[in-house]
Amino acid sequence: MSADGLMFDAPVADETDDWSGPASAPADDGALYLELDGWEGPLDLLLDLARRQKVDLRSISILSLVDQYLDYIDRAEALRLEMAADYLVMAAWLAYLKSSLLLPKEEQDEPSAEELALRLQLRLQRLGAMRESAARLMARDRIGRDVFLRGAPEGLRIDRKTQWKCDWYGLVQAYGQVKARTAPAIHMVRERPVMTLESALDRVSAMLGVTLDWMALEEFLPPHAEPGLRRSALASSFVAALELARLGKAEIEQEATFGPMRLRRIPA
Amino acid sequence: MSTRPDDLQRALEATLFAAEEPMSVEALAGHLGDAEPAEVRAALQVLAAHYEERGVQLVERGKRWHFQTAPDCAHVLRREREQVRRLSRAGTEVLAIIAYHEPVSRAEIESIRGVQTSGGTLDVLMEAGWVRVAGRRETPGRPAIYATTPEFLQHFGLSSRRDLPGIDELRATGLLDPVDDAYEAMMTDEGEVDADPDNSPQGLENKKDFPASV
Amino acid sequence: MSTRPDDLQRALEATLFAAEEPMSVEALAGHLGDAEPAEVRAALQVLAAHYEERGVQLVERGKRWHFQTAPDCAHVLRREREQVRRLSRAGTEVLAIIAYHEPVSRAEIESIRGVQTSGGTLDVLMEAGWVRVAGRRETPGRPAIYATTPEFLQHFGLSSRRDLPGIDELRATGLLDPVDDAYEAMMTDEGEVDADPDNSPQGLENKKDFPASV
Repeated sequence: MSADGLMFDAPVADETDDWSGPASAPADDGALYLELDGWEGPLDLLLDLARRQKVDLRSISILSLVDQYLDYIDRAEALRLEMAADYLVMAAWLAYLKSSLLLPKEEQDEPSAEELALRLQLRLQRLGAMRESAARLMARDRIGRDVFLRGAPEGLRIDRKTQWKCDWYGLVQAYGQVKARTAPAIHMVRERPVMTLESALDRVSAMLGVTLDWMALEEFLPPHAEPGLRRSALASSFVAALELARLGKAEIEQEATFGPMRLRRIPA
Repeated sequence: MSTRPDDLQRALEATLFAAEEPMSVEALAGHLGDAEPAEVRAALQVLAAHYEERGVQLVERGKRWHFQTAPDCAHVLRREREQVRRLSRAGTEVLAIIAYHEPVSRAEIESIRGVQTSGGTLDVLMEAGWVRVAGRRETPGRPAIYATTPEFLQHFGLSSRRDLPGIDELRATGLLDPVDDAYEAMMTDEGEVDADPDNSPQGLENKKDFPASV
Repeated sequence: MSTRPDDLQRALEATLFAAEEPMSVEALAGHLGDAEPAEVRAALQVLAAHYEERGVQLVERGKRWHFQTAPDCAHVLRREREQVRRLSRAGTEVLAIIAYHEPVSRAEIESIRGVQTSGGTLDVLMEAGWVRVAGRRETPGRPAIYATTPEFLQHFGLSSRRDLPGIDELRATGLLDPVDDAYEAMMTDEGEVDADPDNSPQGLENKKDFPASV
């Protein structure tokens, strides 16, 4: 085998028992099996044919390789074997390549036949390199075939243990909240400053007695009351005004909805 | 003491290493084809001596040989990994109730908390080593009663349960603040705890908390 | 060469003997608790040297360490333990292409082989645990790209991909470069020899290049 690993004169098939397919068939007499099932496509068949030239892939004769391929396909066809389209397409392309190679250079199309031939050669080299690498890889000391792992390893075990975390404050606070949450609830209404209906009645009647003019309802409210008391007084004074109107002691006037409400005494 | 092993010794090492079961001298000799049992026995002795001081040893048990890890290395086969986890809200409450009221039955805990308590919560507290079953209440059904352990006092830095603050002290420090605020704070807390998928037992209980305590 | 192993060495021996999977230096250091990775690495080197001449060896494969029987003891073990997976020819070639070119897309594999690769071939390699999808190529269609796994290195006894047989030569001779690049390189090299300007390579000619390039 050459230093750059491109020669295939050493039979690859001997290197590994993992290798199946045509490469493992006796290859010395050049008698190929006339079937295509064994090849991984036309390039694989070409590579196999190239290997039979027993020269470095860089110095194979593309022309004779083409001849061999076409001859092989002819014979396979003569045997009426089922031909995969890929192989026939390759045959047609190689026939074209061959005719181009035989033409004088100036009559060739672009790309030149030499370029196509060189590219084909490069491809064969790459596939050849991978084929050989695959064989060398399979021949390594493989686990389960050449080297073995421990038959009955004890195994490593990791026991996870939880360390619970809780601090004193959390504990005491939780208890406080349980107690607070479940303590019997006592509802107490806060004492609020209010003006009762009675005192509003007294206050409104008394103030109505002073004048016969219309007075706005707000004027009946205690002037310096804090807001809470003022709202209570407003409500009570309103009800007082209605009550006085019902008793015929006062009349009420409102010019617009939500407008100011005024009242005045009805003289007895 | 260690010289380069000969071929028989190396073959025995490889065979016993790869074997799935201990092997007798006869089985080994048969396996190796042309080896005499006496030679095999001698080679095994040499190997056993070589491995004596190593982390792996070659031992004979009931006339069959195998490799095993050295007894003093057994701890490397089983490792404990500790994981710190915050006790859930429900767990904390149950622990507090046991601490303040022990010994206490599960039904009593539930009546104090106002919610059902999942068995998982008590399990966690017992696993943590803070709570133990302290006997059975001599009432119908003989329910188990729970109490705290010395580890509980130690963990919380208490010399005795009397060190726990009384109700009056709790009130003074605001820990008995109006129910609404505390309840709201609790719900916020629970939300965080629920996010932990490992907390599912407590998580389920949290759901129960809602209707029971409204 | 063999002195009494220290505690770390013994613990590592025991751990790797007992382990069901190869272990990285970090995993070993973590398992042993308070060991420094650098110390672990040094101890592993000492152990590997000790076992080098024995029937069982300590090897590093893809940054993970394990014990295995010595390759030259294969003959005593092989007879009853033929358990290695047989790969088809397509499988071996695809595996080699992935290993030497990784990461590589299916189209790239096919352009080297000149034939379509059946989905089953890649499946077999992935099922064996030797190949995995290593992401997607950021080109139109975003094809999946494939690479080998640590199990691949382990199975084929490679410390790293640099150990692949002949990879340096293949790289040096350009045999791992695509045909287009190789062709271009040749044209540049031979510029003086072949002065024909018509020979300048054009990337688009690929399609004409070869009928089987799928």
